[in-house]
Amino acid sequence: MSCWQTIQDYGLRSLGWGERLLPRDNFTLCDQFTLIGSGMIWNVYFGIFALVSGFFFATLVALGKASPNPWLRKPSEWFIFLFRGSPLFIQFFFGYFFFLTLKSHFAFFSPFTAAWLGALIVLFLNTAAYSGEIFYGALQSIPKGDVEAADAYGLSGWNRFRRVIWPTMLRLAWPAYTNEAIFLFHATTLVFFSGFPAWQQRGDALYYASYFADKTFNPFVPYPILAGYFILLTIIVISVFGLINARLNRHLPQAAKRKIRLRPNLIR
Amino acid sequence: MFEYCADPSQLEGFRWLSCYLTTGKHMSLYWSVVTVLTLLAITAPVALAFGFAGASAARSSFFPLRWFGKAYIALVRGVPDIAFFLFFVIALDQAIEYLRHKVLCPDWEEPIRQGNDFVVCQAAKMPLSSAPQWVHESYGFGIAVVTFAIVFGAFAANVLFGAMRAVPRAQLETAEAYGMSQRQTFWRVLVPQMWVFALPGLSNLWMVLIKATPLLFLLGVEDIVYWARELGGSKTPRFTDYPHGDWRMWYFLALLVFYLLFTRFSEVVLDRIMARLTHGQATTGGEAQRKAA
Amino acid sequence: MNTQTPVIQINNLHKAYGALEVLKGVSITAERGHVISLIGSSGSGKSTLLRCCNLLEDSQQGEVIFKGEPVAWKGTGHGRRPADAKQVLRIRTNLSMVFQQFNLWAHMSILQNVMEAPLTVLGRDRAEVEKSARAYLDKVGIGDKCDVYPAQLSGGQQQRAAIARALCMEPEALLFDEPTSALDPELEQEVVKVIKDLAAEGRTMMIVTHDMKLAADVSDTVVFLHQGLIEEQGAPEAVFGAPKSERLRGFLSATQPS
Amino acid sequence: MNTQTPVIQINNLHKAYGALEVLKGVSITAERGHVISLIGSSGSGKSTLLRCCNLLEDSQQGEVIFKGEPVAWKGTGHGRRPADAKQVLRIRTNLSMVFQQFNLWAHMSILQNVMEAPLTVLGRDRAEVEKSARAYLDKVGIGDKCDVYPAQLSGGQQQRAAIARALCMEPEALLFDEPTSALDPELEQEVVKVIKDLAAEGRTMMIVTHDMKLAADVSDTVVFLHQGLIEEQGAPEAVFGAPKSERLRGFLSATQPS
Amino acid sequence: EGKTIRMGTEGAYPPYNYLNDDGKIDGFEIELGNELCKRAELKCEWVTNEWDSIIPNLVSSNYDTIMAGMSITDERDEVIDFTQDYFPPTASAYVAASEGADLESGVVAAQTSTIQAGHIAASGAQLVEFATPEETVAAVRKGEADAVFADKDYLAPLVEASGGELMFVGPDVPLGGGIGMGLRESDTELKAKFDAAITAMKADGTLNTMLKKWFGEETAAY
Ligand SMILES: Nc1ncnc2c1ncn2[C@@H]1O[C@H](COP(=O)(O)OP(=O)(O)OP(=O)(O)O)[C@@H](O)[C@H]1O
Ligand SMILES: Nc1ncnc2c1ncn2[C@@H]1O[C@H](COP(=O)(O)OP(=O)(O)OP(=O)(O)O)[C@@H](O)[C@H]1O
Ligand SMILES: [Mg+2]
Ligand SMILES: [Mg+2]
Repeated sequence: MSCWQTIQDYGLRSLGWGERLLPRDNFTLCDQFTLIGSGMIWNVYFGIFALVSGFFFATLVALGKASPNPWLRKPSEWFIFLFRGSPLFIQFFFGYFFFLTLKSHFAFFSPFTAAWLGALIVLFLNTAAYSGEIFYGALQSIPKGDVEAADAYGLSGWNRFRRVIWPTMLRLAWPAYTNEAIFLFHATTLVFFSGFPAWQQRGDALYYASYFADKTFNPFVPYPILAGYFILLTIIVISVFGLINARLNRHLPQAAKRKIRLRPNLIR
Repeated sequence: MFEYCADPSQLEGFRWLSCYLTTGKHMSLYWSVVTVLTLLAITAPVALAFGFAGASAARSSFFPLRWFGKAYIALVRGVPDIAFFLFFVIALDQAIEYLRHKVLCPDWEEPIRQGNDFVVCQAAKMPLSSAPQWVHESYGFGIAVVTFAIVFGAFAANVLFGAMRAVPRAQLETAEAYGMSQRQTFWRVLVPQMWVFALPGLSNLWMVLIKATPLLFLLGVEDIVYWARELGGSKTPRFTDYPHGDWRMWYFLALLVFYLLFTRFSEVVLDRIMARLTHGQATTGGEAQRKAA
Repeated sequence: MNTQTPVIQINNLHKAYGALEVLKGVSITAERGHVISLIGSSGSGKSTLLRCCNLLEDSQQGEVIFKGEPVAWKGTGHGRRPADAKQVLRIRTNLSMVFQQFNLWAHMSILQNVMEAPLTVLGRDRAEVEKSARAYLDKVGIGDKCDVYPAQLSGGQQQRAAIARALCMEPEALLFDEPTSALDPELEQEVVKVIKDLAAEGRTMMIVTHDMKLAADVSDTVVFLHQGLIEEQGAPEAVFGAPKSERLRGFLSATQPS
Repeated sequence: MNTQTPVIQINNLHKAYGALEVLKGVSITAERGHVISLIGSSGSGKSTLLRCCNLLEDSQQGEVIFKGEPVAWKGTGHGRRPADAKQVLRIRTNLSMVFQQFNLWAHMSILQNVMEAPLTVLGRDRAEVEKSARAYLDKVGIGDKCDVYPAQLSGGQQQRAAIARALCMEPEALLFDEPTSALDPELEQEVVKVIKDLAAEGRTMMIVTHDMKLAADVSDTVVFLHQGLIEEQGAPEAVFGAPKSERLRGFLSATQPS
Repeated sequence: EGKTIRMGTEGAYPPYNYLNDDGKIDGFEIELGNELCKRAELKCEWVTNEWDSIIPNLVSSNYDTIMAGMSITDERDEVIDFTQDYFPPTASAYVAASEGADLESGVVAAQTSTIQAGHIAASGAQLVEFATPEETVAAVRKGEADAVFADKDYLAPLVEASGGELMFVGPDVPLGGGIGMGLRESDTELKAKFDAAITAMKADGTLNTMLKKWFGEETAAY
């Protein structure tokens, strides 16, 4: 069977398209690359959606935590504390359990026990809490002159936030936030590893990698392939974040900027 | 544990619970808490040191060193910790034994790789197979520390690298203008000022590190989650004196409480450090501190 | 508005940083269209006074009255804060400040810095604001630096950008904290002209300065602050010509050509 | 040292930020114990020139010679950098700078700021350094602010701390970038006195200033910088008394009392 | 020769191997393994290792044998060696919460990447995989799955203890060969020793006694 054929058969296997049965013997490198790659679709899906939705929620939570109003502050603090304070797999466990219970009472919640929605929600809350704390930390290190000038010019509420605080906050938070984004993508491997059930062998990259490791008893092929895919994904994440970072820092003096450009993006 | 525990099936309520919670297996659970805390206590400084070295290397003006630092940060950060743990530990272990083999058994004829097998001479085994169990466990623990430190060191390096860049140019420039050497500027101005920018990122990393301890069992260290899962699973009367249904829920709740308490404790400590660092600084945080005072 | 009502009025203001008492009961009245200069030695509390005026600092005692409307407070002593956020906003919108350290927003270009507040706070039309922003930047002589970031400007250019930013708000009153400290004498003359124009338009100004010539040139009233108290105030001719207090005489003697 | 060798000598220096040419061939010579004032309008490149002097900025062309020892370069044009890091260090150790924006180290108390360089760069004895640091802080009048952080100081106090920091290095030459911009006239007189004392001790100084009186008071040579070129230089009496260039006359006219 | 044989096991698969109340490793294979070592005159020591990496750790010599309820399959035999089986070929079985469970096209739970999971994937039923066997049974209890498909010996005590809530449905399915002890392919000497010991235990009936003790009277024997 040619590799192209394998790709056609298994390229979208993680979504349920293509061959119904996974390869069972004579595993080729092509099999492994294709299936693990197919599993990456789920990692990317979970990562992107949780990241984007989590970003907005994190901003709200960070503002809540920085707010002098206890009605906003307390819930935000507790939210961050709860989700930052517990391991993700416990969150998956309770999340799954919670959705299962809901489902037995309201039919509306049926999709929530499936990974695509249930795990996404857990990941969303998790990343919102972590990013929220990062943003909160950044809020605390904004140069006071910037905020003062905004105050003095009567910038208030939304405008003060959007025009002065937010950009500076993002700029300061960005390196840590990049880390968080990477962690999030890595955390998506936990979804099927210890959390939500995989239906009809539709799993993520780690699911297929461990499938192969289990079948070939050789961890040195599938896991490095998985690692390779993730390094690729991480490099993409880092470069996208790096572009944003460059934009956030575009006001830095020319000299510093030139130095930044000499550094390949992947290290940020 | 207690004398009345001889026949648990006759016990009820508190007495039953007191016997149940003091079985040898539960003792292992409690012991694993110590293991996990020890691991964290050792890993954190080691990872920070790795991070510091990585960040400094990535800033170095010496090309190969810079390249190495950047490759370390980029590659290790790219791999999910689970995937890393699933193959790296075995690889690391084999690498160590391979080196020892080369040194200790120079006149060994048989190949090291025999088909699928990786076989080194007895003297090169790490630890020796005749070593007592605790040596094996400590070795496993040590490997776990190193692996964790390598992984989290890469993230720490990234945070520190970013923090070093966040220090305003003018501050470094001034140091240079006063004739401080690169080295002095680095240690006297850059590093002290960097912490305030690095701390939020490092705190976050610490939180992630705490939450990564459940992966320890992948490294052969039996951690709290391993025991909670083991103890919480339903038990039939055939294999235990304390049969029960699926109690994972309760064990996980206990874990949750443990992690939350530990997090809270960490936060208090980190907040203190942060408060000290922001004291008197021209930032929102410093300003809030002043106004609150 | 009743022209008789002072635009800014400060009564018996007390302000301390922790244990350090900086203002110990200061009262100042600024009528519409008047220019008040604050002079005094370094560390005497001039910047602090300006910052209290637009409520960037909380004060512990005393009144701040803007156009007849006293600031409402809640709490007392070190816990005293403005009670009504809306009121604070309203006051600040009518009161622009040029900071001693300029405080330009580092992440915005100069033009954006100037346009920001008129656009977002006053909600003025973008095209119109841009036109007037460019005009003000031209007026202070940095029209060619519209698109660079603050970090790429020289000290004096930054200061002028900060002035343009304040002017572009076209506020009722302006607070200048050493607006010419980084400017050469030529530009200083420009600023003097601008201030006089503004006063003629009926805008009220409070100016902190170390430059006695500037104070003499532009002000209706000169206030000499010493150790947190007003040591002397009056028309510039009186204050500079015939200083009554010993301390002020000492202070001024330094300005005579040696 | 041969007293005839100038301490700082700059030959035909060219410096551009990207496409913006800031210095277009500037030559200055500062003899030992001499005070040179740089005047010129805002943005004319004065700060840049000072920064080139102690090699904080790379220049594209021309020589910087410190005590007869020319800076060694590698590369050309925009790629030109000092070749010898040791040499750069040696020069900077003998050359202290007061920045226009003060640039106090934010994480250190004032006393630490002042003691830092003598301790780490010169490796002097801690007790002795502390004594002289306190003395310098007293001299500039902020001896009571030893233990606070820069952010808690007024503008003028920060500037004085920056001056104390430069003095405590007891360097051969000093570069002052508008050292009195945030100071009141009294303190300015203090600074004038300090500068004169330093010159009497044989220290060389380059001072950027907008204050013509300061320039006239302290300098041996006044240099008028205009659009990246030296338009005129000479003794203060000559430059201020009988300016030759049209441009300088215009510039100076602004300083006459109106 | 003074060498300690390190015996790898999982410790989470009663009655083959599990941790008893004292937290010590216990079970059929432990008792058997200790007996075998005695007969082969070897010094043995037990090591627990999680299932996923149990074979890779064997081949990289972190322990010397595997006794972890591991069925002898062709795939495994390619990578490691097995002794003769010490447990006859096992059956897998379905357990459901009601008699009428649909095993052909319904939802069947199995543990991730086990032979049972492979079997269901190939059948027409909808496979749903959980990370631990615990969860597969829980899924049936919660109604997430119609049935669970697993090793019969694992399920039997659970069915017994459930008080009628769970029941075996459908026919048993023979999967895999018997269970044997895994060894490195290069370790032929050790393999011979254990093989001999197993043969001896089979011959004198001690193995059968042990099987009956752990798996009940009606279990298959030699
Ligand atoms: N980092 C930079 N990037 C680009 N342009 C710069 C940078 N720094 C300064 N410039 C430009 O170089 C010119 C000279 O600046 P410089 O700071 O030397 O002026 P200056 O003579 O000190 O003025 P001032 O009296 O206002 O401080 C200015 O036009 C300024 O905009
Ligand atoms: N954030 C702060 N915390 C503590 N003390 C402060 C703070 N800001 C200012 N001070 C102190 O308050 C006093 C008055 O400061 P202020 O800035 O009002 O002085 P100023 O009159 O503007 O002086 P200058 O002319 O030097 O700018 C000074 O002694 C200063 O040290
Ligand atoms: Mg001030
Ligand atoms: Mg300048």
